[in-house]
Amino acid sequence: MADKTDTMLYLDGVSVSFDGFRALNGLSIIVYPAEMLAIIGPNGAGKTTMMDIITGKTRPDDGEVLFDGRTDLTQLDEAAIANLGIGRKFQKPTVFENQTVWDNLELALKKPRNVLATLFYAMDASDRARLDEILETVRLTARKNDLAADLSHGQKQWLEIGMLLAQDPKLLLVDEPVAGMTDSETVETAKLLKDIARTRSVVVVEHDMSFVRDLDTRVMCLAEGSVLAEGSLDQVSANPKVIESYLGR
Amino acid sequence: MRFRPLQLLMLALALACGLLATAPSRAQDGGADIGALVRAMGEASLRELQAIVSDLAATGDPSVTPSLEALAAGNLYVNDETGAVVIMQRNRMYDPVSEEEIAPVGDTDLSRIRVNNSLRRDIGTALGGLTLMSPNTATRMSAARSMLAARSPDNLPLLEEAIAEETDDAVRRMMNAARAVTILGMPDASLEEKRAAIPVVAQSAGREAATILNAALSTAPEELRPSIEASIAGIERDRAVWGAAQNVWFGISLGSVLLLAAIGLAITFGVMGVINMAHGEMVMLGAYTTFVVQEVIRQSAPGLFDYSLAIALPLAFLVTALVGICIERGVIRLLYGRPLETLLATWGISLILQQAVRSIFGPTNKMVSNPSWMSGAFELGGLTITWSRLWIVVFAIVVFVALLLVLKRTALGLQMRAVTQNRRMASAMGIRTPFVDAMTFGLGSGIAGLAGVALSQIDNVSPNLGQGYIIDSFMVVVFGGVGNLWGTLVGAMTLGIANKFLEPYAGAVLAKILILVLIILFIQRRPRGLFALKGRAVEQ
Amino acid sequence: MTALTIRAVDLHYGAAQALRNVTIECRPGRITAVLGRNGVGKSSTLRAITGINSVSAGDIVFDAEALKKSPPYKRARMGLGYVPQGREIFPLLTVKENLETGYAGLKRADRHIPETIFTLFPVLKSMLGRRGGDLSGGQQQQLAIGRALVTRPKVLVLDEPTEGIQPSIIKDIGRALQFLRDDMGMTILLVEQYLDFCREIADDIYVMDRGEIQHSGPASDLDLPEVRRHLMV
Amino acid sequence: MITQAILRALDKKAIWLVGILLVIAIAIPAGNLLIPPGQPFHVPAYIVTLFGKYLCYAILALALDLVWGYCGILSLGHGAFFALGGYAMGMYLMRQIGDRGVYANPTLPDFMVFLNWRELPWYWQGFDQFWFAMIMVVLVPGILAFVFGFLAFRSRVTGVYLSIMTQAMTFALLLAFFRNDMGFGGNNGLTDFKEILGFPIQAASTRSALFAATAVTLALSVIVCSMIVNSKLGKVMAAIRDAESRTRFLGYRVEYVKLFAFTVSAIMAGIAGALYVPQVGIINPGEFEPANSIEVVIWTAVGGRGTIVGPIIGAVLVNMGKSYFTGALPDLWLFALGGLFIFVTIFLPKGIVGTFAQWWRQARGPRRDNTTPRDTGASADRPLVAADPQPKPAE
Amino acid sequence: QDEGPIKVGILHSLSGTMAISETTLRDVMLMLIEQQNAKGGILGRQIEPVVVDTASDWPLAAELARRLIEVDEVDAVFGCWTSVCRKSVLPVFEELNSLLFYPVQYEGEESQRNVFYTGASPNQQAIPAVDYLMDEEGVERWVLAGTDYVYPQTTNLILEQYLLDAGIAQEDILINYTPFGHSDWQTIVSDIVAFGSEGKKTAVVSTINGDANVPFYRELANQGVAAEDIPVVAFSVGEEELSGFDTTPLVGHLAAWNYFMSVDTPENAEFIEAWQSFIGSTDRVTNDPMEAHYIGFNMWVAAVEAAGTTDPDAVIDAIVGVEVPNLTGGVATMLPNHHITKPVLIGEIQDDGQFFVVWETEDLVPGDAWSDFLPESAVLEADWTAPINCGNYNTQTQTCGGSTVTP
Ligand SMILES: Nc1ncnc2c1ncn2[C@@H]1O[C@H](COP(=O)(O)OP(=O)(O)OP(=O)(O)O)[C@@H](O)[C@H]1O
Ligand SMILES: Nc1ncnc2c1ncn2[C@@H]1O[C@H](COP(=O)(O)OP(=O)(O)OP(=O)(O)O)[C@@H](O)[C@H]1O
Ligand SMILES: NC(N)=O
Ligand SMILES: [Mg+2]
Ligand SMILES: [Mg+2]
Repeated sequence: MADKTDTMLYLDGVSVSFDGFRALNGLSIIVYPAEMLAIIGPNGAGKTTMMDIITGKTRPDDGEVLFDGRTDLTQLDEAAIANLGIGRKFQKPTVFENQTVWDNLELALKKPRNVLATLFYAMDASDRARLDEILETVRLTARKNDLAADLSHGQKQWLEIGMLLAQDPKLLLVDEPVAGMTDSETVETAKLLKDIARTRSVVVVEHDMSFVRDLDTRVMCLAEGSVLAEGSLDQVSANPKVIESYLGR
Repeated sequence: MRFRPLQLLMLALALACGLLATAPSRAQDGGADIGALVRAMGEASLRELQAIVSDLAATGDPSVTPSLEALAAGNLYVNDETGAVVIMQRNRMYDPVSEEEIAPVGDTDLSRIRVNNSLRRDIGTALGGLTLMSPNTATRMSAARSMLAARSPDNLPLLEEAIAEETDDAVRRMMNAARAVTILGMPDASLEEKRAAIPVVAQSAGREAATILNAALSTAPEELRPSIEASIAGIERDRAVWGAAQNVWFGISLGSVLLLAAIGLAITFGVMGVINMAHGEMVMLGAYTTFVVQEVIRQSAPGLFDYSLAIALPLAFLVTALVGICIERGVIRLLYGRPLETLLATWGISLILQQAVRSIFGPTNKMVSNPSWMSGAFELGGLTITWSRLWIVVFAIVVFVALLLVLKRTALGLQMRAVTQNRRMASAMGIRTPFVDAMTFGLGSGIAGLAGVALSQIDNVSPNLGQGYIIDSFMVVVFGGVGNLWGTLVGAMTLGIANKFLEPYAGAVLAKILILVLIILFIQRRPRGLFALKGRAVEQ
Repeated sequence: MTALTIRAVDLHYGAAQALRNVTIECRPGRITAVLGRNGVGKSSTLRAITGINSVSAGDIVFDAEALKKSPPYKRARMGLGYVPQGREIFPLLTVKENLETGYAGLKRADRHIPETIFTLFPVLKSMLGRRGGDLSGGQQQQLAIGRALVTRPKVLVLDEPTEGIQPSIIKDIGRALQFLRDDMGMTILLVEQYLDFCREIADDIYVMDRGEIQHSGPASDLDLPEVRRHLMV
Repeated sequence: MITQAILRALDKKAIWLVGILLVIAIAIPAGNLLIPPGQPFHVPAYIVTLFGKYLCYAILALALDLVWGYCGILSLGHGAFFALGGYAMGMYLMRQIGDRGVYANPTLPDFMVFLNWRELPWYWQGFDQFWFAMIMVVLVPGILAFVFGFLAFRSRVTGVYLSIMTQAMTFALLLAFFRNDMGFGGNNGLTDFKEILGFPIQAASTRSALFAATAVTLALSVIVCSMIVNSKLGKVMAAIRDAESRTRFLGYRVEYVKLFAFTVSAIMAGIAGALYVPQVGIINPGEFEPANSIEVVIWTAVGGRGTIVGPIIGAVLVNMGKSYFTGALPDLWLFALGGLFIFVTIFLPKGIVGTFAQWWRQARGPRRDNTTPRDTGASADRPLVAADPQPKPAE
Repeated sequence: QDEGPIKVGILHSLSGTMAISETTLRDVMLMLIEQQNAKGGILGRQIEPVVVDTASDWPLAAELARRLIEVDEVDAVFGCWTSVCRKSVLPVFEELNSLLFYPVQYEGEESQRNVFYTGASPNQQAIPAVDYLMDEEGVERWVLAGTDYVYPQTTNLILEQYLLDAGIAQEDILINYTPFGHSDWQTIVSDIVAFGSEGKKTAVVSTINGDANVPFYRELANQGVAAEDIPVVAFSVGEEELSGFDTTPLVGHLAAWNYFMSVDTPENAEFIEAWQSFIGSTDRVTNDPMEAHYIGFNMWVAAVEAAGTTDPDAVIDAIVGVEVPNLTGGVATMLPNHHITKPVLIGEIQDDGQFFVVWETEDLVPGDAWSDFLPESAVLEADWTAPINCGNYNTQTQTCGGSTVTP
C-alpha cells in the first residue's frame, strides 16, 4: 500500500473474526494529519470493530495498524494507545455515571496520568478556564454539578464529546456522534468537528447523511469488513453497490 | 453380685479345652455339654467368654453356630432373672442351641452379652471352620475369608474338603486363595504345590498378595524365586494402574460432592448474581429435612427406612425452595440493582438460620443413617467403590442434567436469564419479574436442599454443615466461570481430581493449600474462569 | 376514542421534576410522534407509559383502563410493546432467545416469531444463534424493534428507533410502521429526532420543551415556525 | 505540592474526625491512669483494652473502605494482611520473652521447644529488634498485596473473581499457618507475651500507651485516606470503580492505580494488626478465617462505604454490639446481629453514615449528592450479569 | 462484700464451629450450679451463673474473660474447649488473678497457677491406649492420624517417641494430618487399608478433631474397615460425636477416655438421670468433658468451703489435695501441678452409640503437666505448693523457669 510515513493512522489488511464470523476482512485505511475521514456503511459492516482495533480493545488476527507512521498499535494496550493521543467517543455513550459532569471532564483533561501525578494534582486557573470553555461548547454549563447519570441520552452524547475535547488528542475517533440529536444540534456538531479537523485527524462514523454532507470531507463506505467505496459523498452515494447495500431506494 | 457359681467349673473347662485344642479334634460328641457352655456365657466376663468360645469351637458341632453368630452380632441376651441365654432378633426370641422360637416370658429384663474385638476375632476364626460348609453362600464366603486371614495349616484338610463340595465360583476362588496362601506359608509343602499356588495367590489374595509373596520369597527355594518375583512385579504394575484409577474415582466422587454443593449456588450466584452467603445453610436445611424424615420413619414406619432418602429428596427440595422463596420475597427482592448488598443481607440470614437450627434441633450432631443400598462397597477390578459415593456421583449428574434442561429448554429458564440480565426490560417484555425472581431463587435453594440430602449421607448433620462447603462452592463456581453451568461441572471435577492426585504426595493439608494457590494462578491466565464468556456481550 | 391517553402527568426524579402536566392522546390506528430537544422529557414520558418510572400525578389510560400503578409486565401483557432508547438487548441471550422473551404474555398458540420480523430485518434471521450483546449497534436496534413486535402489541411505543440504523433500513422501518398502522390497525407512539422521518410517517405530533407539551397538532404542523423554534438549540 | 495535598485532605469532616480521635487518644488513657477507680470519670482498664481493639478494627475497616468503597475492589481477604501484620508483631513479642518462657530457652519460643525444633528458623531472625519487626509489619502485608495485586490487576482479574481469589488467598494462609511445620505456633498461634519495648505488656500504663498509639494511628490513617480520596487520584479510583474499561480508554493505568490503593490499604491493615496483637495478647490463624474478612466488609457496609467516617463507626458499633450481646443474650445474639445486617441493608442502603448524610442534605435543601456512590453496585459487580445500573422502579 | 450470690463465669462457645461440643458444657455447668444451689449453695450463699458466648472467636474469648472477671466480678470461670481458647484467656486470668477450670483433654506442656486442668493430659489417655493395643491386640504397625493442629501434633510426637522406645520400627509408623473439618476421607482410609494389609497387625490412633470424625467413621464403615482387622482408637470421639450416625458398622472400634456414659456406678446413674431430666430428653448422652466439669466444679466448691472464702489465692492454696468422687467409682484428687488423678478407660463402640469398657487402669493415673517423652520437658515439674510454687520447675537446675515465678 501507500507510503506509511506522514500518515496519522495507517491500517493495512486488517482482519478479525469472532467465532468464525469475519467482522473485518482485509481492511485498509489511511488518515493523514489534520484530515477528516467520514465512514459510512451498513449496520454490522465493522466500523465499531475497526475502532476497537485502533484503540486496543480488540486484537486483530492479521494486518498492520500504525499510528503516526511508526507506532504499532497492536502491541499496545488501551491506556498506552490513549496516551499516544488517540481519543474515542463510543457509539453507546459511556461516561462516569457516579461523578459530576465537571469531574468527568476533569478526568479527561490532558494531564499526566500516572499515580503520583494524579495524587498530587491541583487544578489551576487555566485548567478551570479550559473546562468552562468546553462546558459552554457542549452546552452543559448549567449541569456541571449534576451527576452524569442524571443526564438524558443526548446530553450524555454531548458530555462524551466534551471529554474527547478535554483529552486534546491527535486523532479523534468519533462513533455516531449525532445519534439522538436534533437537526440543529447535528449542524452544530458538524461545525465543531470541522473546526477540530483543521489541526487534528478525525475519523467519524455516522449514518446521518445530512450530517455527513455537512462535514464535506472524504467519505469511505465499509461493507462486510472491507472498503466498498471511497471518494466524495456524491461519488460514494452514487455508487450502485452503496445504494444497494446501504442507502436503499 | 459378682459371685459366679460357674466360675470354677469354667476355669476347669477352659484348661481342659486348652489341652484339647492342641490336638485338633472333630469329635461330634466332645464331652462338654453345649447347652451348659452357652448358658455359662450369660454371666461370663470377657476373658471367660473367650474360653467358652474356644470350647464351643472345639466341639466341632455345627449346632454351636447360631449362638456364636448371635454373640458376635450382639444378638445374644441373658435373662437377668433366670440366667437363661437367648437369641433376640427383630423382637423375637430363639433358643440359642435348638434355634426354636421361644415365647416371651412376661416382661423380664434381658441384657445383652457384650463382646469385644478380640472375642469377635476368635468367633470369626471359630465360625470359619464351622461354617465352611454352610448352605448360605455369604456365610461360606466370609468363612473362606477368615481362613484366608488365618493361614493356618490346620485348616487345609477342611478347606480341601470344602473346595471339592463348593458350587459357587466366587466362593471357590476365595477358598482356593486361602488354600494357596496357606500352602505357600507351609515349610513342608512340596515344590510343585507351591509353584501351583503362586499364581493363585497373585490373582486372588487381594491387597495382601504382594506381602504374602514377599514373605514367601525369603523362605522359598531357589527354583521358585523367579516365578515369585515375576508375580510380585506383576502385582506392583497392576497396583500402579489401579492406584491411578482409584485416584480418578476418588477425584470424581469428591468432584460430585463439590458439584452438588456448588450447583445451587450456580443459580443463585451464577445466574442471579446474588452473593448468597446463606447457600450453605440451605444445604444444611436439606440435611436436617433428611434427619426429620428418618426420625419420623424410625418412629412410625421402620420398614420404610430404605426409602427414607426417596422421601426426603422431594421434601428437602420443597422445604428449602420455600425458605428460599421467603428469603427472596422478604429480603433479596429489595436489593436488586445492588448485588453487593446481598452479601451483607444473606450473611445476616445465614447467621439467623444457623442459630435457628441450633435453637430448634440443638447444637449437636443429628443422627442420619445410610439406607442399606447406600452402605458398604463393592470391588471393581482393583477398585473398592463405596455405594454411597457411587450414588452421590449418579445423583450429582442427574441433578446437573435436570438443571441444564430447565435453564436451556424451558420458558422459565429463558425468563430467568432474561430477568437477571435486564430486569426492567424483561418486565417491559411482559415477564412477571417478581414471580420469576422468586422461582429462580427458590430453584437454587431447592437444589441446595437436594445437595443437603446427599451430604447428610457422608458428613455431619450439624448447624455448621453449610459453613464447611460455602468457600469450596464459591471457589468452584468462580473457577468454572460465573454464569456457566458447564463451567461449574468441569470446575468441580477438575478440583476434585486434582486434589485427589495431589493428596497422596502432599498430604491432605498441603494438597488443599496447593489447590488454592493453583486456582489463584489459574485465574491470572483466565480472569473469568475456565469457561469464560467472551466478546462484547460480556463487557456491557 | 383513544387507544392510549396520558393525562396531566407529572414525573419527578428525586426532587427534580422532569414532566409537568403532560397530556398526550394516541388515537387508534395512527402514528403519533413526540418531538423535542435533548433532555426535554421525551423518554421520561415513554417510561411513564410503560410503567418503568412511576408518575407523581396524572393518569395513564390504556384501552379504556386506568393503569394506575400496575407494573410494566402487566402493561406489556395488556398489549403495550416497547422499544427503548439505547436498545436494552439482553446481552447474553442469543438473538433467538431475545425474541422469545416476548412469548411471556402470549397464548401458547401464538408462541412463534412472526415472519414479518425477518422480512423487515433479514440480518436477524442470519444471526439467530449469535449473542445479542455481540451484535453491532444498528443490529441491536433492529433486534429491539423485532423483539417488541413478537409480543403482538396493540400499541407500540418506540423511543428513537432510527438511532444508529443505516438509511436503507430506516426507510424499511418507516414502511413497516405504516404497514402496521394501515394493515394491522396498530396504534403507534413514536419519539423521534429525525424530522424527515416523522414528516413522512407521522399523523399527529406533540412537541415538548422543558418537561411540558408546547404544541400539538397534525404532522403538517412540523413546518410551523413556532414548532421549529422549540426544536432549535 | 505535598503540603497542598495534605491541606486538601483536611476538609471540615476530616479535621473534626482527627480532632476527636486525638482527644480520645489523650482522654481515655488519662481517665484510666489519673482518675482513681470509683471516681465518676474513671475509665476501667477493661474499657481501654476493649476500645483499643475496636480502634484496630476501625483502621482495618478504613483500609478496606479505601479499596472497596473508593476503588471498587471488594477484598474478602483483608483479614490476611491484618493477621500478617499481627504475626510480625507477635514474633517480636515472642522474641522479647527471651528465657522467661516455660522451658527457659533463650532463643526458641516455647512451642518450638516442645515440638523439638533445634534452632530458630531463618525467617525468625531479626525479629528480636523492634525496628526490624516494624519494618516487617509494613513490608510483609505490603509485599504480599503488591505481588498478589500485581498479578491479579495486570491480568485484569476483577469483580467477584478477584473477591473470591482474595478469599482463596486468606484461606490458603489459614491452612498454612495452622500447620505446626510452618513455625508460627500452629493453631495456638503466638501468645504468652511479656514485654513490649521493655514495658510489661499487662501494665495499665502500657495498655494506655497502646491505646493512644492506636487512636493516633487511626487519625493518621484518616488523613492518608482523606488525602487520597480527595485528590484527583480519588476521582480516578471512583472512575475505575464505576467504569473500569472507560478509564483505560482515557489513558489511565488502571492496574497501577489499583495496585497503589491495594498496597496502601494492605499496609494499613498490617499496622492495625500489629497494634491489635499486644492489646489482645494473642495472634492465631483464626484471624485468617475468611469469615473474619467478610465481617470487615460488613462493618464497612454497616457504617457506610465510600465515606471516611462510615467504616470507623461501623467497626466500633458492630463490635460493641457483638461484645454486648455475646454476654447479654448468649443464645439469641446471632438473631440480633443477623437481623441488624438485614435491617441495615434494607433500610439504610448507604450505611449509617451515608443515610444520615443524605437525610441531612435533604433537610437542608435539595442539593446533589456527589460524595457517596449512587449505585452501590459499582464495578466490582460488573461480572454479575444482574448488575442493573438504574435504581429499581417501584413494582 | 460477702453479701449476695457468688458468681461463676461460664465461658463456652455457643455459636460458631465449637458450639457443637461446648454448648453441652454450658448446660452441664448450669445443672451443677442449680444442684448446688438446691443444696444450699456455698458458704450459705447462692451461686449465680454468668453465661457468655465466645462464638469460637479467641480474641473475643479473652475479651469476655476480662469482662467476666472485671465487670461481672465472677469468682471462678469454667470454660474453653480448644487449647487456643485457653491460651488466649490465660494471660487475663494471670493478670487479674482469677480461676479457670479447663475440662478438655489437651496436649499438656503447661501448668499455670490460675488454671485447673480437669481434662486428661497425654499420659492419662494416649499412652495407656497405645499400651492396650500393643499388649492386648498385639498391634505392630501404627497409623497416627490427626487433625493438623497442636494437640494432635504434640500427642503424636509423644506417641511416636513412645513407640520407637518400645521397639517399633520407624517404617511401621505412618503419621497423617488433615485440615480441620476435613470431610473427604477416601484417600486416607484407603491408605490406611493399604498400610494395614501388609501382614502386620495394624491399628489407627486417631486424634482427629470433632467435626471431621463423622465423615471419617462413615468412610471407614463404607470401605469395610472392621475393628477386628484394623482397630481405630480415638481420643476425641465420645458419646456426643457418635450420636451423629449409625454405629453398627463400627462396632469394636475404640476410644480412650477417663469416663464413659456406660460405666455402671451409682454416681454415674444419678448423674445421667439428673442430666437427662435437666435437659429434658432421655436421648441426650453424657461424655468425658462433662465429667471433668463435674469434678472441677465439686473441687472448687470443696476448696471454697475449706478456705471459707472465694478469694482466689485462698482457693488456689486450698484446692491442692482436694478429693472428690469421680463418676466412675473412684476419687479425683487435685494435684500440686493443677492436674487431677483419673482412671483411664478403653471402650469399644457399640451399635447403640455407647462404649463398652474393655480395659481400665488398675490405679488412678496422675495427670502429668510435662511429658516425660519430650526431651526438653522431661526435666520439668509443676508444683504450685510451697516451697516450689512454680509451673515449670527445672529439676536439674532446680530453678523455676520463665516469669511464672512465685507471686
Ligand atoms: N464478539 C463478537 N462475537 C460475534 N460477532 C461479533 C462480535 N463483535 C462484533 N461482531 C459482529 O461483527 C460485525 C461488525 O460489528 P460492528 O459493531 O463493528 O459493526 P458496525 O459497523 O459498527 O455497525 P453499526 O453501524 O450497526 O454500529 C457485526 O455483524 C457483529 O454482529
Ligand atoms: N434516572 C434519572 N435520574 C435523574 N434525572 C434524570 C434521569 N433520567 C433523566 N433525567 C433527567 O430528566 C430530564 C428528561 O430526560 P429524558 O431522558 O426524558 O430526556 P429526552 O427528552 O428523552 O432526551 P434525549 O433526546 O436526550 O433522549 C433530563 O433533564 C434528564 O437529565
Ligand atoms: N485441647 C484440645 N483438644 O484442643
Ligand atoms: Mg457501530
Ligand atoms: Mg430520550
